[in-house]
Amino acid sequence: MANKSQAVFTPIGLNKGNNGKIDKSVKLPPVTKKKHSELGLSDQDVVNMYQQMYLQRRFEERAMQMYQKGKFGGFLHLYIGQEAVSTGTVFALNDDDDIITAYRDHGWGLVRGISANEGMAELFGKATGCSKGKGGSMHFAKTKNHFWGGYGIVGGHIPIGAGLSFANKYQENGRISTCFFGDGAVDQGALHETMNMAQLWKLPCIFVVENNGYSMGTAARRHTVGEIHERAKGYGMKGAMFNGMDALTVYENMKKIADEVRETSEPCFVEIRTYRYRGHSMSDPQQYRSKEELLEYQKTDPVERMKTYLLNEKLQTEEEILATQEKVEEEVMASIEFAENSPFPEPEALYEDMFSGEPFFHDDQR
Amino acid sequence: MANKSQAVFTPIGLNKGNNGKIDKSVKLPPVTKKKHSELGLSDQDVVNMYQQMYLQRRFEERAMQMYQKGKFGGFLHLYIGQEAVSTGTVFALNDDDDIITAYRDHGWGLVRGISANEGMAELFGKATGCSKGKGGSMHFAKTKNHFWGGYGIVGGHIPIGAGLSFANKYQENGRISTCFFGDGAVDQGALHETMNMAQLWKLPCIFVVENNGYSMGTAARRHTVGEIHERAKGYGMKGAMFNGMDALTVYENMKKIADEVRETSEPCFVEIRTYRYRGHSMSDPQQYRSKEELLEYQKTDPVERMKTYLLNEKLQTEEEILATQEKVEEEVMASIEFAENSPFPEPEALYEDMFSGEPFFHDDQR
Amino acid sequence: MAVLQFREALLQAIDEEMDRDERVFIMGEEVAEYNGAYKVTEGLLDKYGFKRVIDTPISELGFAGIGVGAAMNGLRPIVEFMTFNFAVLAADQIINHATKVRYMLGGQASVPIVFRGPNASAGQLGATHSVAYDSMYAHFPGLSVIYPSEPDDAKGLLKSAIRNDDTVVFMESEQMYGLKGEVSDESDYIIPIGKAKIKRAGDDVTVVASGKMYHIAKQAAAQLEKEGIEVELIDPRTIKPFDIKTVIESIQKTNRCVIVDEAHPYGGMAAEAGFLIQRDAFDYLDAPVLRVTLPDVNAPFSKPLFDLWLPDAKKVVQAVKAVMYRN
Amino acid sequence: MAVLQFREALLQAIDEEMDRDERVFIMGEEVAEYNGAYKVTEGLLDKYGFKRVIDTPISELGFAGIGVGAAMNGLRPIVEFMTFNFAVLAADQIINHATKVRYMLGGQASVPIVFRGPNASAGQLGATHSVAYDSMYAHFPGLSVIYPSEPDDAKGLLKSAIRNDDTVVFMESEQMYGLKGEVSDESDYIIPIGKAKIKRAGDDVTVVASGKMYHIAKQAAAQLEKEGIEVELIDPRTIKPFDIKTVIESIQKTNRCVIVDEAHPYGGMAAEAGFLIQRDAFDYLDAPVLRVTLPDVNAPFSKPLFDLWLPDAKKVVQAVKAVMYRN
Ligand SMILES: Cc1ncc(C[n+]2csc(CCOP(=O)(O)OP(=O)(O)O)c2C)c(N)n1
Ligand SMILES: Cc1ncc(C[n+]2csc(CCOP(=O)(O)OP(=O)(O)O)c2C)c(N)n1
Ligand SMILES: [Mg+2]
Ligand SMILES: [Mg+2]
Repeated sequence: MANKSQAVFTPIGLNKGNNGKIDKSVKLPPVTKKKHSELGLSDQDVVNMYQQMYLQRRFEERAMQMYQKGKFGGFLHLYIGQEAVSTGTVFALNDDDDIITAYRDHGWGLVRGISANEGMAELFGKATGCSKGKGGSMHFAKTKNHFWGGYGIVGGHIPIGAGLSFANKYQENGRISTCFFGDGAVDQGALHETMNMAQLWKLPCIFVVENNGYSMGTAARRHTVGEIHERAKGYGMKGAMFNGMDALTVYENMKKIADEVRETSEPCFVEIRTYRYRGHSMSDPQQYRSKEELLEYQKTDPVERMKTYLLNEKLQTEEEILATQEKVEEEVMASIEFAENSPFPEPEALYEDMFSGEPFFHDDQR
Repeated sequence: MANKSQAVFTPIGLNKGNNGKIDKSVKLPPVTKKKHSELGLSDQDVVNMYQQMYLQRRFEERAMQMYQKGKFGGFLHLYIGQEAVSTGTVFALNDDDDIITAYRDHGWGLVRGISANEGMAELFGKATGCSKGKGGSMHFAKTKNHFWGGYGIVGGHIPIGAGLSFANKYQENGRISTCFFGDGAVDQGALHETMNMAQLWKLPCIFVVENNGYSMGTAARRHTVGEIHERAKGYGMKGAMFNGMDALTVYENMKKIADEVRETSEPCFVEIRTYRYRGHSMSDPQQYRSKEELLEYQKTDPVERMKTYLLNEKLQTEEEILATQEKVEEEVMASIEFAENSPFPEPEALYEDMFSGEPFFHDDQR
Repeated sequence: MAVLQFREALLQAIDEEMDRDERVFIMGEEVAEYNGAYKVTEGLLDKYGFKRVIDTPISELGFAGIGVGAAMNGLRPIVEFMTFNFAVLAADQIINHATKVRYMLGGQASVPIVFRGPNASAGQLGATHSVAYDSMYAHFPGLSVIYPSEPDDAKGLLKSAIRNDDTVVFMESEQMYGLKGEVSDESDYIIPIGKAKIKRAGDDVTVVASGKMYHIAKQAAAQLEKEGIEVELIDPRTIKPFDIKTVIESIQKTNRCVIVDEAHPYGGMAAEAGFLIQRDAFDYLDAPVLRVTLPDVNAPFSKPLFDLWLPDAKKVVQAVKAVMYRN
Repeated sequence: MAVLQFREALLQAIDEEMDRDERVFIMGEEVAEYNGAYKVTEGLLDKYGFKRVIDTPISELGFAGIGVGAAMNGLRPIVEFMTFNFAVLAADQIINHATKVRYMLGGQASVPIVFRGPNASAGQLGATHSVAYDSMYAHFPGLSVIYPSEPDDAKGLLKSAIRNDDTVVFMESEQMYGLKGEVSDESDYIIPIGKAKIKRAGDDVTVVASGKMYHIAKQAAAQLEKEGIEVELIDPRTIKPFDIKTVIESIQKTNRCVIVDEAHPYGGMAAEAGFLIQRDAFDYLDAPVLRVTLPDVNAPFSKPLFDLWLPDAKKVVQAVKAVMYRN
């Protein structure tokens, strides 16, 4: 370290300052003690939740392999470790409530009805992909299921999420909208502007920070001050913070919040604490965190936890779970085949989907 | 009112909703009970403060007349009613502490050493103006006195203010910087981004909202949620709120805050409650507030209050005050003459002051 | 034909479209209770109420984005910026979202939104309030950019813009809001986007000018007429799509062209149109295409400097004479 | 001459200037502890410490503005954007502040700041991560815009940019960071801003291309050589100030010109250069100036569509043949 440096601006991170101590980037609050039945979930619901989470996990693990084999390019941001958030939320919402998220979007897409086929084909850039191969990993979407997609500009979709909910209120359709983004996005001015308007205009919107401890290589405490959920206070907005490594906890809280938002047409700001197991994207050497830290959080793995729950509560036997897993595995493997065998978009597709009305291309040289 | 409208977004304002009740747009907290001597101000200081405030007042009243006579064009935003804020602050700061503000900047310029001549000439667009006639009303500046100017993009100078203080910390020069903006600017994303970084990086900066009740025609409660000073909480930033219609109160508070910021190199977020007596700019019909409301606040006029204080404390006699007033009046009248008689910039000036280094103009057709 | 102010023509367009379609609403700073910073929205609050006429905080990025989301979810927002100089703060929503969402999602969403407000300079407002942004937005795929010069165009094109199923940037001029002109009485008056209009026929030189510059060019044409030079004056009306066909047809007759553009020179509409003309009408040109633009310098406050900065009829006259090799 | 990667050349430039001048510091997302998202700032934190190498939150508008304020108050910031696609959020600070403050204040402040980072596309990153912004910034007065193509240019020009007393936008390419090239060993190697470089001499056609497109044009020139066509290849290196003089001198020899531009067509560098050429070298042109640009459509993700979207050597070859009236 240079001794020229007296003043320090950004807080110092693990590598440079901590003498190897484990610096847990997110503190996980306790999970719910309630059983699924107390939460109003049927046995089958829980089985489905597990299947959904397992699908998200395996889909991404396989996607990673395909990426490493060079099957497709671009960025690949994996949601692995965060599946309880998407799953608990989608089970808590009505099917026509709106969801919008950032680029770490595969889990969200799958649980909101993008098939493994459509998802894998999108990654491969095929015409059969959910976004016709135009969007790739960062832009999964299925708008007819009210999943408005993933977005690549950090924070850019926050006002859009509020806009979805503006339209819901305007149309008095009883739907609420939910907008998910990372801890890194909290620092964008768009959040502040949107929070103020959402509260002032009473928009039925839930803003959710998936605090997974890091914005790329920067630990949350190094990029944003204080406790994230406390930002709500400055706006007199309702807020909450809970554990995102347990789907039942997410379900319980999101259900309560969604009911309240729907009832009052007032927004809520939520911090869900979770953890990203993989690097930010595929090119991340991950030197900003210790192996020990990663291992700590892997002990709380949301997919494993759900499996244990199924067993403990005797909702399924080992064999039944294995059967689910095999089914999912086949679905994912089939999706790879589907993606491989699907056609790329035709050259004309380059000019399609730009306009809803009459298309125009300046100085069109085709 | 259309009965088509069920959902309401923005809260309803005076005109449409209040049945003529006086809706005070800012609640003024009590002023300090301390005498100037207890605050460490000499008798002469207070006399000077009065003179400064009176100068700001008369300068702008005359400027308004000149504008109405068509002596100059552009926007003219008057600071009338808010003079205690600039004056109390400048007396509380060191002379080399940095100040930056928005377009409502005449008062700030005058109290930081722009002469009435330089100020009036700037309004007239003359080469002898403080900004050589390039900036006009919105861009008074005197950087050698550490007054970095007025800025016309609402919120745009907030990160710049933090940047001034970044440089002060970097250069370890013991200076702090202060950044003033309106209640309307509070809603800009730039504020949020800057607050977070200022707190995270411990920048010696005071962010001050001059809450004068209105952002153009929109009462504060109609454009921003909650109590403005409470925004600090979300960032764990120190905050304060006080009465800005009394220069001694401003002095007392700003002095304490400046000392602390200098000492700790930590930022502070301050709401100073004040009131704008005139329209937003010269073209404002002011239908968004009642005459009664305006009258209420005029009872707390900061210039009058200071005069009363001088008399009550027997710091000056009526005659002495009259002499000050006459002196100021002469100064202002002389500035009009100075501005009238000053030359406009030469045509070459159009291309000057764009570059500090070597100038270049694309496709220069001169 | 009724004679209306520019602002009245805009107001009629908005009013008619709001009346026609419940999904249309307007939001922006001071549009509701204040009746519009420049009175374009006067009376709309009284007529349509608080649900459809919405005052926003000074949060350009945020409310532009709320507009985009609302458009995606079934509404047809008109978002007013107090000027496009402030819309720079919302550029991410216009450039990175409004015009890209549909494509990225493979056509699964539409963004039928109009961003409108005054563009360019309006007298001595200084460097941060005077830039013409029409050319900048025209650079980006998917955006229609409209900058009309007369009340009739303004009405017909704004109605088209509001009905358009994609993102439109509609630019006005503070200084032209009071301008009067005849406006069609047609009950549902629509001008299609992307059609230039020949506003003065002439054989000698084609002059292209939109928005505020149209009026400068018109003055120049009147002066030139006295000297026996007949200008064919084309108002493109929409900066994008740009009706190059009409311009080139005119040049095939005149063989000469001057473009007047309120933007700074580098990469403005004049550069683009000029490029296309030299490429597509090379053999028809008897002289190079010339342009009259702002200089590559910020807007000054001081009156004489400002007057020097803004293109005027004199410069247009000079350019026209230059392409005619006359002095 | 040492052979360096593009990123190493940039790093050397930053390192040398930080070493030379205590006022120079660098900030941006992931520039410090992560050693740079694309490793341009590798090792700088270890060498210069936390005061001068600063990780920022994802607050482009905010940290760009802090940079502007710091520059006004005596420092010389280098502000890194992870890409210029994200800098759209900071456009207000670049366009409305960095380049206007000095003028509005009548020369009372300077803003010696460098905004740098990757520009344009970098493979299949989709619509929001692929736009070339050099032309857009060149539109605004006061900004130098640099987009070099080779490590040597990058080093010499970045050092110039850091020493420049005004605002400079310095653009790189993610896809070129690994590109190797010879870099001058001169101890304090400076290339003046605003000078084009003739990188290949030829008599038949002048081709202008900068940044990533330079390499496409170079491939095309090699192919054309085989067919007996000698291209004079000019790399403007700085998009603004644009060295039109060098280009026109070349055209006076070749009488033909093709411009390759990574921007969308409307109002890009190609439009501007083409406009100037037809105006100032009208009598030398034996054919219209042609351009090869992106189409006016967003960047698609899918590989074959993306490859179709990005200009390639084939298109340049076609354009060159077209201006030679060959098929
Ligand atoms: C405006 C903008 N700035 C920077 C980036 C580059 N970038 C992409 S993701 C990312 C980190 C975001 O972290 P976080 O919000 O915590 O989400 P996570 O990746 O943890 O899900 C950065 C810096 C971007 N895409 N957009
Ligand atoms: C980014 C931006 N948006 C809008 C405007 C137009 N505008 C100028 S001042 C103003 C109101 C600001 O009010 P406030 O911040 O409370 O300051 P005050 O006028 O009360 O001093 C508005 C909307 C602007 N100049 N900049
Ligand atoms: Mg994160
Ligand atoms: Mg105010």
